[in-house]
Amino acid sequence: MTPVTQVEGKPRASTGTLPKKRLRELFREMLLIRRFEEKVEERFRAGDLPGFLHVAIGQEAVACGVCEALEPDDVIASTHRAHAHTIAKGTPVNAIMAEMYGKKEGCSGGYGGSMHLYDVARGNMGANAVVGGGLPQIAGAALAFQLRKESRVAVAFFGDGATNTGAFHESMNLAQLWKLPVLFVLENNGWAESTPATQQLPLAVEEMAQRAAAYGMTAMEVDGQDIEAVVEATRSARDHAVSGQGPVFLNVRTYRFTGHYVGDPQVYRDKSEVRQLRETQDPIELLRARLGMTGEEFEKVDAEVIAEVEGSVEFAQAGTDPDPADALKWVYADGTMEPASREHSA
Amino acid sequence: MTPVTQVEGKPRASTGTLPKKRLRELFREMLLIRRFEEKVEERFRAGDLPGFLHVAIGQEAVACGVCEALEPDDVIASTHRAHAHTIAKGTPVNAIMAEMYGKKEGCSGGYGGSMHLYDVARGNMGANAVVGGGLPQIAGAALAFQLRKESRVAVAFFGDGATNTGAFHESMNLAQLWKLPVLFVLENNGWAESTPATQQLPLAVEEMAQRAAAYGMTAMEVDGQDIEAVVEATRSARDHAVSGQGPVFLNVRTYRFTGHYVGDPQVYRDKSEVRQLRETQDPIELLRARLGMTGEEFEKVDAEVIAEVEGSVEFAQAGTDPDPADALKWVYADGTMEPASREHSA
Amino acid sequence: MPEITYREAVRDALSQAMRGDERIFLMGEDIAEMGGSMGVTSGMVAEFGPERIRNTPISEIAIVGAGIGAAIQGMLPVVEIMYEDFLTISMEQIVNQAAKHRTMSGGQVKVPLTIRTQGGAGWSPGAQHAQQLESWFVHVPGLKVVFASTPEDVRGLLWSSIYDPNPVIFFEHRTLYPIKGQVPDELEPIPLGKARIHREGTDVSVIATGRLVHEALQAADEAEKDGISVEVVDPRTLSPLDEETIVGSVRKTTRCVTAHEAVVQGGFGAELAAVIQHGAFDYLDAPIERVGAQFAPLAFAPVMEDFCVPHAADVLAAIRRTLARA
Amino acid sequence: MPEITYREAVRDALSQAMRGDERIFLMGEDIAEMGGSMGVTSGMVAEFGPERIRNTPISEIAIVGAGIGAAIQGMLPVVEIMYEDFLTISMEQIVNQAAKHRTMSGGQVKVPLTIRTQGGAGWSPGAQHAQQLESWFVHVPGLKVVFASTPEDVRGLLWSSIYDPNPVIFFEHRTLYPIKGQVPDELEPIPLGKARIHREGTDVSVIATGRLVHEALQAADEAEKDGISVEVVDPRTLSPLDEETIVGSVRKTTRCVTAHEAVVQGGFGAELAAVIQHGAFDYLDAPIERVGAQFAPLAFAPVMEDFCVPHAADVLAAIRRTLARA
Ligand SMILES: Cc1ncc(C[n+]2csc(CCOP(=O)(O)OP(=O)(O)O)c2C)c(N)n1
Ligand SMILES: Cc1ncc(C[n+]2csc(CCOP(=O)(O)OP(=O)(O)O)c2C)c(N)n1
Ligand SMILES: [Mg+2]
Ligand SMILES: [Mg+2]
Repeated sequence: MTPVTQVEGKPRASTGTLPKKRLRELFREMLLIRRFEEKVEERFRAGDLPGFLHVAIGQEAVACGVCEALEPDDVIASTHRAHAHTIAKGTPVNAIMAEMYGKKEGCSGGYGGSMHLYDVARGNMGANAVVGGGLPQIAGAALAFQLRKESRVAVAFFGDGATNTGAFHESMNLAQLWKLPVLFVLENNGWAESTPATQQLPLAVEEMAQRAAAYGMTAMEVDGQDIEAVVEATRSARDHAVSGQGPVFLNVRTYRFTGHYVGDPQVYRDKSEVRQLRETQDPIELLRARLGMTGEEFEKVDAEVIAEVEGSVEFAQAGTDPDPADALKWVYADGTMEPASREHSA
Repeated sequence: MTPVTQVEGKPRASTGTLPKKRLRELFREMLLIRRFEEKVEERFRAGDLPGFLHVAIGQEAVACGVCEALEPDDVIASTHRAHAHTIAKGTPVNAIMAEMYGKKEGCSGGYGGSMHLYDVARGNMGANAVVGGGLPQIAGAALAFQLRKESRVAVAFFGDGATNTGAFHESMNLAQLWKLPVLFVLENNGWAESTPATQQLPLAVEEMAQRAAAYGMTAMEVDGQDIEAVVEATRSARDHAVSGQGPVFLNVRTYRFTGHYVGDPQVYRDKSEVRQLRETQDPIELLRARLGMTGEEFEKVDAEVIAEVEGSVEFAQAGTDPDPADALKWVYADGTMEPASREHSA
Repeated sequence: MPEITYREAVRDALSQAMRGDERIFLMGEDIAEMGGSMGVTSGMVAEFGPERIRNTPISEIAIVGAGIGAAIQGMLPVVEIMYEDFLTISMEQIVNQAAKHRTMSGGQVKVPLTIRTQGGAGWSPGAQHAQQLESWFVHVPGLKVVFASTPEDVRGLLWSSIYDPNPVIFFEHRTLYPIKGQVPDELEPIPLGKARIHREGTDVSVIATGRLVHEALQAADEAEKDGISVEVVDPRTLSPLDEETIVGSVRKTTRCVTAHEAVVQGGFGAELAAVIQHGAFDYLDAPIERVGAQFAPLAFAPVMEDFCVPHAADVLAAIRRTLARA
Repeated sequence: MPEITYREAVRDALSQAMRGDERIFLMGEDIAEMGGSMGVTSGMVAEFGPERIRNTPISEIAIVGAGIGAAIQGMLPVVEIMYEDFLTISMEQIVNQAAKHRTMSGGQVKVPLTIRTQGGAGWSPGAQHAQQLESWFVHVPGLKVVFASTPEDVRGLLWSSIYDPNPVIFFEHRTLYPIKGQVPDELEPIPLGKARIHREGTDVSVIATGRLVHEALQAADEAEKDGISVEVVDPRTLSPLDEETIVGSVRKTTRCVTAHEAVVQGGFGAELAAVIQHGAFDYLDAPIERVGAQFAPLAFAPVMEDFCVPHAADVLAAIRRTLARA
């Protein structure tokens, strides 16, 4: 184990259990997410993309670190800020970009858009445009796993703003009561849209693990800019949860480098705050420093991911528009859930 | 100050700041509530009373103790188990009994019934048949007081079961964020209908003050069978709240001696549990012992309150049935809230 | 054909389905030892154990939401919301989540969740324990809505709802639990989306749901004494609606009354009237009359409650109004 | 007569009312510095301060509930629910509490609360940010329901809603914020419960709300080219409904189309159709046609969204259908 790393005077918690090779792969993934989201911003501003968008620039290490610690069968529910989670859970950027363009090849077939990225086969139960909306369902997924005695966890991503919802409370409460294998991953960026923590949370950002005390739930403090710390915390949380000890609340401190949505003029915060965050808290830069990457090495990876992202735009642009009447295609499922053997003749 | 009283081996927390005379009045009030509710049970079983009913037998000291510590201008919101709160906040039993009988003379004009006792002039903003339903409104009442700089508090009564609702969470959170003058009075009887604490709360009954930790809210532990303890705790909580220091959460341990509703066969708990509670935890007996009341003294008070209760039945039975079409009388308020001076000529 | 109560019929459907299928489990407040506030699940925890008959905290958001999540993960949950008034708490999960996941995901997800609930007036519950809110859900694409009025229907429809691959809001009516009715020896699933003609007639069609089916049948008996022949149709499934049977009935009788216990304004009768006036315009000899509760929160006092809530006499009066037209 | 946008009209009503009345304050998510997600309250925190323009946590239960409590205690709160899709979270407080307190208390309480919200499609928001749910509230006794379609109306109706002694659900339509229209120099309150005849006509009445008022006017222009005279009526207040004006219009024209953006099934058009077929039965020459969204959660891709949501062309087609009947 390497000692706790100090970066910019801030103690970094990770202990370096990940092999360098894997760390480099994760670096690439984080950079891919960054470039993807930058491209999405660009395409949105250019008027290419319908709807509205939220990017997670600055928060990449949370998505990548958490998903790194999961098994393929584990499931997640994401938020309005969904791109990073979705990429980290394994969905190819082509499918995500195509979704942004509203194409059939999109990961939700063009039905969802940025706030409704799904990839059920890869364990992504869907992003949710209702703050807190996915949490009770994650408890339910975990209940299914528990009832069937499967070694799987269900992971809810959500922001600090979401902790103010009734849905958060009821989900935390139920999960702890029934000792469900859930990880509650708080992406604590200190903002809910334009509203700073001080105007929406009765606790300081640093105290947010106290939210878990109301349920007697195990809580962990995690530095969300340090991907190794995130991986390690998530691993031990996962161990805790699958072993029947109940859910874990991860208070992951992180930072939103951008506006709430793409195009947000951020009248509510100082430009200097963002600048300083970018300089001191960039999870990609922090990992790059830790990996001791040379400029050349970085350029190579960067070129690769940029090409991948460009490719996704081409893929999306070449995608197929749905037929208008496809809008009605999935409103109801046909058939029955009755096992064939038990189907009634009636 | 008298030393902490020991009763039945259980430490009682009160320090005896109430004058004996006032204690005797409170004793009478508690007994009045007890006799009132016993009468209600009897009349309901006899088929006199429509609807369904919940009595607070065993919990009288909470209602009486809290309301004793309030000022007349303070407001409360009550629950489905509303008789005790309503009597303690000053509504005459005649008006309550008439309400049970669905009479015009009832405290809600016959519109509400047992679960919707209102007495707005006396600061009772209404009992609520939706668990948790009154809590956000109490926060709102307190906000009105705060905005107008009035020295008033708003008090929410609720059960342990109610702490599992989203409404509870959002109300606690908002109240603490805005430092609203609210007292959150948890009547912690360890049951939600047939469901014991172990099946509905992730915390032990004794740990319930931790619910407040999620908001950084001041919490107090209160022995709800000891009326003096309740009064003292509420007084200091009220001081805290009106002085701008924010809301207080009172974890008041109490016991439900009866079924959840009148007629509940209580298949879910042992008869012996109830017997033992009645023997050791009766707040009326405990106060009687403390007051050193003689049998004669007791009989006298008892006869008085029984007469008052009997009188209320007579009053109710002699009351006026509403006209059927009165049902439509209060659906909408007429007129405008515009101050006369500002009303538009248009 | 055995005779059982509506309550027993619900329990029988649940129990039979659970015996044969490990994916099915129940969640709700006080459904275990107490058997639910209506006694529907009485005794079931003894047979199926507390893992499958799950008491929950008072958390209507989480009850429905957890049902959705478990359904997406391959279970067939049946959740109970004790009173339909409390569906108001679950609306976000029902409307934004359960109903929409399938479309939003482009067909990746099924949500085979059944939400059982009950409500209704007639026992002085006051305004917060007596609403009839079914029409809201008829307005939500992605949901199916069932409201059964007899033991046979409730058993057969509940089975089909449990096994339907879509979220179903399943309404029971409180005052119907004790009523008795014959049911087939073997549980026969009743397909969703098929109305039931309870009684054939030629002069006027009454399209009624829930408790009002029984009031309508009583009104029909009364009307018969005056030589009026009333057809009584229960849609049973409110969404998707069996327009064919309903419109067909009105084309035949040329007159129509809709009847439910919910308040008239914005109620399911509005949708029925809109569909029927469209589908049977050239046949209608009188305006469609709507029977339902008075437009007021339900008052407690029995005299006022009784005034608000519709009865057979109201259905009969509406029948007479339609027939008074040339 | 100055010309202002619908957005400015909302802000003007709020600001003018707040200037003269300390009882009025606003609560909602991001309404202070950011001016709300639609910019409606932009600049107001500078004028009125953060005590009266209150940013809230994401707590739709508490936002509405606190509004109710403050209203009962003598304030005139105006709360904002950012998207009407999130009203699903507040339903319990709105329906069981705000709407019922007055009756349940036997008239002891007034709840002069205004709940402003907005919604609507046309910008690819996906299924959870575009619903039109007004019809639910029309089904709830004790609530008033307003849906304004022009700057003049939104300003005058919002004023009246704030000062109405009852809870008012006040719907704005997202795509209308930028539209401009003339307003009187002085703010003139518009009484709740009065429909507005936007355009007189003799052949067919279109009863439209929200965005569809504008689509209906466009359709009317088109129809005029073919010599069809269309009357366009906006109820503006959905509950209580101005039946007199609406039924009167249809009695005159003998044909009717209802139009809203919400899905047709269970929508407000159903209530309109039920009322109109009843009140104008002897006058109607064709079945009432309902225009509304397709019955599906709103898909994201613009081509699918466009297919789902009704436009002027749909209104025009419905007009032609009613006229095709003998
Ligand atoms: C129930 C609900 N209320 C309001 C919104 C509007 N909204 C979208 S994102 C957001 C802020 C969320 O803050 P947080 O949970 O901290 O997540 P972050 O945006 O910081 O990632 C709000 C208020 C919503 N989508 N859902
Ligand atoms: C939202 C809601 N869900 C369920 C109910 C049914 N119900 C009434 S009282 C009660 C139990 C309440 O328990 P608690 O809050 O502890 O209060 P207690 O009855 O113990 O005083 C339940 C489940 C309700 N009234 N409201
Ligand atoms: Mg945040
Ligand atoms: Mg309790």
